[in-house]
Amino acid sequence: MKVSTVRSDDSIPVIPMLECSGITMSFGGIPVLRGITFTLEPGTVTALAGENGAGKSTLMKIASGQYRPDDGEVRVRGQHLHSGNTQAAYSLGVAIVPQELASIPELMVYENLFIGRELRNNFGVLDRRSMIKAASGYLEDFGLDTDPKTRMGALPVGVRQIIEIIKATNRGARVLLLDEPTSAIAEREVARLARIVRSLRDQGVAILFTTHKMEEIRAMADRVVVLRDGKLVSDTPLADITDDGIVTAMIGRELDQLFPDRPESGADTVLEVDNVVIAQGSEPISFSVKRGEILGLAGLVGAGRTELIECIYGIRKPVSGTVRVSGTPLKAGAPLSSIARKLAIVPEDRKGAGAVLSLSVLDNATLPRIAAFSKFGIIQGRKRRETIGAIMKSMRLKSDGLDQHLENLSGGNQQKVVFGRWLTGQVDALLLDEPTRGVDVGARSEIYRIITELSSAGMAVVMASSDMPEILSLSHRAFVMRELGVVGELDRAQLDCPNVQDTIFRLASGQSAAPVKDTTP
Amino acid sequence: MNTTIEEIPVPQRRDWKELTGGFLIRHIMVVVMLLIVAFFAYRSARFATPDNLTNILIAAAPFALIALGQTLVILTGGIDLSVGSVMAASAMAAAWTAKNAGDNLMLPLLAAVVTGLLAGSINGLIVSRFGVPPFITTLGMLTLASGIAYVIGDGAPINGLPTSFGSFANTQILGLTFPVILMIIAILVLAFIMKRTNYGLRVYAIGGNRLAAEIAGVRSRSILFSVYAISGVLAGLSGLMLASRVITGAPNLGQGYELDAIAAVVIGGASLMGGRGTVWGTAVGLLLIQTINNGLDLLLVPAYWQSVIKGVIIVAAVGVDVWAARRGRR
Amino acid sequence: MNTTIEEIPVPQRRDWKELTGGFLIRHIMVVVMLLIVAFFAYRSARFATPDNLTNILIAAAPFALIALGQTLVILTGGIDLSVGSVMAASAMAAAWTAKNAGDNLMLPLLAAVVTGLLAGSINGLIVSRFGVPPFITTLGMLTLASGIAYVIGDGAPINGLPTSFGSFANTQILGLTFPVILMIIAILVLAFIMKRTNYGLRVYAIGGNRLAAEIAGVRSRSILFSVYAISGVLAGLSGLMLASRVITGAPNLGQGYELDAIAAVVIGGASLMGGRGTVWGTAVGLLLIQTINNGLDLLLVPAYWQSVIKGVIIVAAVGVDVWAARRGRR
Amino acid sequence: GAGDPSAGNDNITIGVTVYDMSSFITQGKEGMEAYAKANHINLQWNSAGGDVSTQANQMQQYVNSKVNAIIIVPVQADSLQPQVAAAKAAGIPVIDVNTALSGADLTASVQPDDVAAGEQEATMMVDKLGGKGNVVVLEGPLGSSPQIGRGKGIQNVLDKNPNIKVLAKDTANWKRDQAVNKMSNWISAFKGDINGVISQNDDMALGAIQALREAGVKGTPVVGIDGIEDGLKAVQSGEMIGTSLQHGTVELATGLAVAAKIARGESVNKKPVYTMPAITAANVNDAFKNVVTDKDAFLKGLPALIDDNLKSGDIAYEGLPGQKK
Ligand SMILES: Nc1ncnc2c1ncn2[C@@H]1O[C@H](COP(=O)(O)OP(=O)(O)OP(=O)(O)O)[C@@H](O)[C@H]1O
Ligand SMILES: Nc1ncnc2c1ncn2[C@@H]1O[C@H](COP(=O)(O)OP(=O)(O)OP(=O)(O)O)[C@@H](O)[C@H]1O
Ligand SMILES: [Mg+2]
Ligand SMILES: [Mg+2]
Repeated sequence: MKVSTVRSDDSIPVIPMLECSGITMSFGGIPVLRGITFTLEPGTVTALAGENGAGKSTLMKIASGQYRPDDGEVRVRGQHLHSGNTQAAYSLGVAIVPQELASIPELMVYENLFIGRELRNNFGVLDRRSMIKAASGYLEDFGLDTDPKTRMGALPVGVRQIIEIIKATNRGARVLLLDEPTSAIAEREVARLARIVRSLRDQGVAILFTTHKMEEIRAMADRVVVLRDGKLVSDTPLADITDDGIVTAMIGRELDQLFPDRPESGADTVLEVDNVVIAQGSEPISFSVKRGEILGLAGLVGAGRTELIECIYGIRKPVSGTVRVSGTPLKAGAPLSSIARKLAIVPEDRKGAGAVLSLSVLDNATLPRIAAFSKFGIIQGRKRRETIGAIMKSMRLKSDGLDQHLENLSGGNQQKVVFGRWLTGQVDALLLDEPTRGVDVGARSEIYRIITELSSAGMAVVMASSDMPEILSLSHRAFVMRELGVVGELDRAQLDCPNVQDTIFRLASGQSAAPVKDTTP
Repeated sequence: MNTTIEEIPVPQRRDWKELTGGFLIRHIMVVVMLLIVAFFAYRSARFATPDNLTNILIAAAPFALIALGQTLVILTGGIDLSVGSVMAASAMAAAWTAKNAGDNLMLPLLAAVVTGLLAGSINGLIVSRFGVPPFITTLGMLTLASGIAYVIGDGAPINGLPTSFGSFANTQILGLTFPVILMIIAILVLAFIMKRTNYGLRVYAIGGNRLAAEIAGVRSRSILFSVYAISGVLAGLSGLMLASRVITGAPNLGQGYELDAIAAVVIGGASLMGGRGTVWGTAVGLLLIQTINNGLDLLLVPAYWQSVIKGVIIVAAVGVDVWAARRGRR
Repeated sequence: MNTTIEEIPVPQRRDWKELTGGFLIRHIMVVVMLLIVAFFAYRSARFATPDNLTNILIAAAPFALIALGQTLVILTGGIDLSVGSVMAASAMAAAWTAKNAGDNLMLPLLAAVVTGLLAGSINGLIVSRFGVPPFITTLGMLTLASGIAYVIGDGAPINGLPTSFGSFANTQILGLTFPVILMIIAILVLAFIMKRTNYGLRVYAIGGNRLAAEIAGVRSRSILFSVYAISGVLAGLSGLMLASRVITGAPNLGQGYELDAIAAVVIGGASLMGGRGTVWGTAVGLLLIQTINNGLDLLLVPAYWQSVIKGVIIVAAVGVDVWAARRGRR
Repeated sequence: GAGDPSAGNDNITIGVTVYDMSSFITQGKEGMEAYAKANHINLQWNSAGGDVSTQANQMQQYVNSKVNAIIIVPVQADSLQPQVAAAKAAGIPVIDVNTALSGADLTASVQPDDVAAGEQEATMMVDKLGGKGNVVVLEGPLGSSPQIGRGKGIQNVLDKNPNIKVLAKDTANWKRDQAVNKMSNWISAFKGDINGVISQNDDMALGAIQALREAGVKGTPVVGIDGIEDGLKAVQSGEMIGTSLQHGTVELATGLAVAAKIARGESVNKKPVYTMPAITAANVNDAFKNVVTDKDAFLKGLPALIDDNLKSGDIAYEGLPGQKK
């Protein structure tokens, strides 16, 4: 183990970077963490695994001083962390990338990167030029050509997440907490993150990260800590545990199969996209999706998948073109009419566009089809409780009941609500944008099961995803997007090809017009 | 009811102490209110008499109407600073009509409601269509409506109104004056609407996250428009009640009421960011403020000391509420 | 207000024509301001005279100080409703001291600054430590400070001040009176601080996302505290200037100034959600308001018609700004 | 009027509700307290903070607590009819003081003659200008009863003097800081054309003086009304040509005296009028003594003065040169 910055002569034991002992925490009387004890040694990478709602984020918030635990103590490099004090944690060298991104939308990218440790010139005045220069360097290291003087809020979530990672990793932190750092970014960036994590580890930083993806745990961690229902159920070196072993520890049972079998797609066309031009100067897009068909959309960050989905649903007005559902054209910019045409959407930005966090599970789930639960504008309480209760149960929602506010739900469970609220009525075409972002394996297999069930019941699905296995395993057909246009189409046979990932990547990055058609086995 | 969902962590045994403590903490503002009532009752024999309680209700009524409208506006994440001036403009419009229409009572009523509706609709239109921030829109309306109030009276109050003009506010039904009854009805109706109807849910949704609500099919513009219109109409009625109670049309009537109305809503637990708050909370908030006003008057506390005390109580009450909310969360 | 569907950005290329149009559009408030100036200059020959411009500056000065403090507070996502009352309390404290301290000028100055600082610090403490919403905290302080102002004068204005008390506001330096100089210095210093120091950047950061700032090691509590304290001190100075100009201590001085100050900040392009706005914007906003006040007076528009016109102009100006911001974004 | 029939010097309770706290009211309160102490009166005091409906609440409270009489200094000239009726129904006399409560059926009224005061100040100005010149007029809050009364008085005089031209007229809400800005702007608008300033109160007059000083304009005559400390000083220094003394101490104490006598069933003039004495350089020093320097002594003699005045009929008498008993 590399412990470059800590004295490691034999007489003095290595001081752990972070020690959590007996951390107990409950919200409104309901325990979320029950006596968690573990330590992070310098120069190690630990994965924190667990189902949605297992308490991972809560634990990280405690370790970074955001929450005060009911019981237990956090020590950073041997020093007691005064809980409930983020500044104390920061000055002890703890940095965190929270799950709900902590970017400052009104500030520019470089200001975000340097906030709290601004560069100043000899007169104590901000040295913006140096900050911009340094920021460009950081961004380049990550392969981003974003101008550091862009307003943070104008960037897509994926880019923002990368910038958050850059921010946290460039502060000389000794303890780095990454709460689902990869939920919004694609594989290329994940690989870069892995590289950076390794180099920080080599400098003696202790890193704790959460993810719902087994490959990432394998790629980055030395050790894995598993939480289940607020208890620490496993703490082992990665080498001593198998993927299945981790999953079993997480969900307390064995997971049979992540991706269900794909049903056959039907014959009649449901959704037609006719010459839709997303923005001035971009290529028109046309395609149609049949009943029971799942169309995957792949691409790098900023390729325009989100825009396309928004144009179809009517959140965004395309420059030109029409969208038809079962032959009837949709009115652009009017989600209500899309809903009436039995269109449904699960947006990419859960917090910003998907959920109303201040409302309860019940209310969120009622919102899109409220008319179905009311008479003369008055909500029929019992009917709605029963319907939504059943749906949430089928989605295995983990909550304190239907009246719990969404903001108190773990991220993955929020996603289930945003998904499940459409199941209260018939849906002809379902638009999914990163449908399993932040969702644990157990729930993910649920969501996959629901997607395939719904499609086999005749629903057309368009699914944008940065999760390659998701695209490859679920779709009947996939498009690769780049610069707001479709640059390639892969049919099922091509998706089964062993080098398909490479093909998609090359299409998406515009490296070459690789011959797609002749890869048929 | 079938609310049980698999895997709900069964709440740990709660003992009685915790339960009652939890209840008190969750309704801390009611507790604060009761403490204040107890204090006044102890200090002044006059306080806890039926007459005086009626007084509190009568004083609360015009104020309640605007605080209720304000609640809806604040739930959408907006604010309506214009209510005080709209009261004045409506009162002047009603008074002008009463003066010129003689004993016909429908016309002044109509004049007040239409004035309020007009002002509210303009607010609503500007906020929902043109996206001007509510603070500025209604600050503009505050200035404008107050100007209009003077314009109606040509710079002066409208005097010499027929006594019949007093019947809006001074008619008694079942021992309660009409404004008090209107207040009770308004509270009940709005509480029902906000809790049990589509409309109510949509208002909360817009305030919580407008984009998400729109994507879920809420027509945010119409809803936004409507809350300002409702606030305007209620301000119109409130202005009429106030003017009728004292049978005069004063262009400076209701001045500064907006801040007290907003305070009532926030004391009642609403968030100025929108999405959070209840009609009942507002009712408690406004009774709290009116009780303090009344009690301090009864104790003959000089006006300026009243200000000092009121300022401290408002902050302290909300402070206690914030503290309780934090405690309650864990 | 939070995002709506219409505000979802559309990716687009920009050409040169758009860029120059973009400049005007980005500074639309300056354009509005110039149009208003042109209108008044056209209608009244007296408007564009040096004397009258000095008038505008003198009237703007006390108002500028509180609008500047308000800018900082609003940048953090807060609001300071108490500035008007704090002005009054500070003015009364200064007047009381001047009356009792004779010709010593340091003592009244100290009294005003300390009163402002105290009030601001209490606001800051309650907001930053106890997490009471700024609206309520400063509404409480509004009520309290206004009470205190009356308490100091025992319910009445303080008359009979020594003439020397007038020297704060009436001393001329380089042909400008002291408040005007103070205003210019305050604008320059604060613009520098907000743009060029890490304190400024951190104020923006807290307003943009407090949690994010805290995680990055920003001491959000101290900074929050400081903006209210600064706002308080500036209100104290402003109150002193106002009282000194007319050599009297009036407990209702500055009443309602808070709304005009907030309007100036918002007209200047700041968002009440925090994180967005500039000192220069505020300067433009307050000159806009003062120019309107002055111009309408010159045209002898009666006070109540002034209200009507001012209300419309404020909303229209911000409406144009919102429209320009939307256009500029796409 | 009705009242407690048990006459004599038994303790009685009188409820007072005033529109707001101002220097006038504060002065008046001292006078009332002095009179109350000398006459076994228990004073209950509330201020409405400028809000009619608060004043209605306070009226209601006094009725509920069955005081022996109610004195009201109204927020709004024509208002509170139902509340006065309620008091009457409960047998409680209501007396309006300082500002008129027209329209209501009152037991008694102690009012200043605002029209006469307006005429008085306008006459001072006309005389000073020799019947010819341009003036500006600073008014109180539009629609307040002093604003209406004084405005009417000013207008009466100006109507008779067609060579006096009103260049501008607007409200500065009784406030010095508003008046200074308004006046500055008027000076800008009319440059050297303003020959005189008629202000409906002293505070605004003092604001105007400041604006004139800032503009470097000298010798423009200014008149006011009220005789507050700074106003009297300005008369002493010649910055104001004159004012009219509305001595709160005297006026409000007289109101209390009338209320007490009615409550005790004694006979008293129920509509005495307070005619403000003109204050000019000639008598300003004496006025200054009563109002400021010798205030304590004046308060000591006040109860006797009030009772004397009520008998003689001139309730504004306080022994100034030019006043006759
Ligand atoms: N502020 C809060 N109030 C009440 N309950 C909360 C709050 N925050 C979290 N919880 C609850 O605590 C539990 C743990 O949440 P946490 O966010 O730590 O889960 P997680 O392991 O990070 O899940 P995910 O993988 O979905 O991010 C959840 O059941 C959640 O509902
Ligand atoms: N690095 C970047 N810097 C600046 N703007 C970017 C950057 N990357 C993307 N964008 C902008 O964001 C827009 C769309 O991003 P968006 O995230 O919606 O696309 P996407 O294909 O859905 O990608 P993903 O879903 O993987 O985030 C693009 O049109 C582009 O203008
Ligand atoms: Mg989490
Ligand atoms: Mg996307």
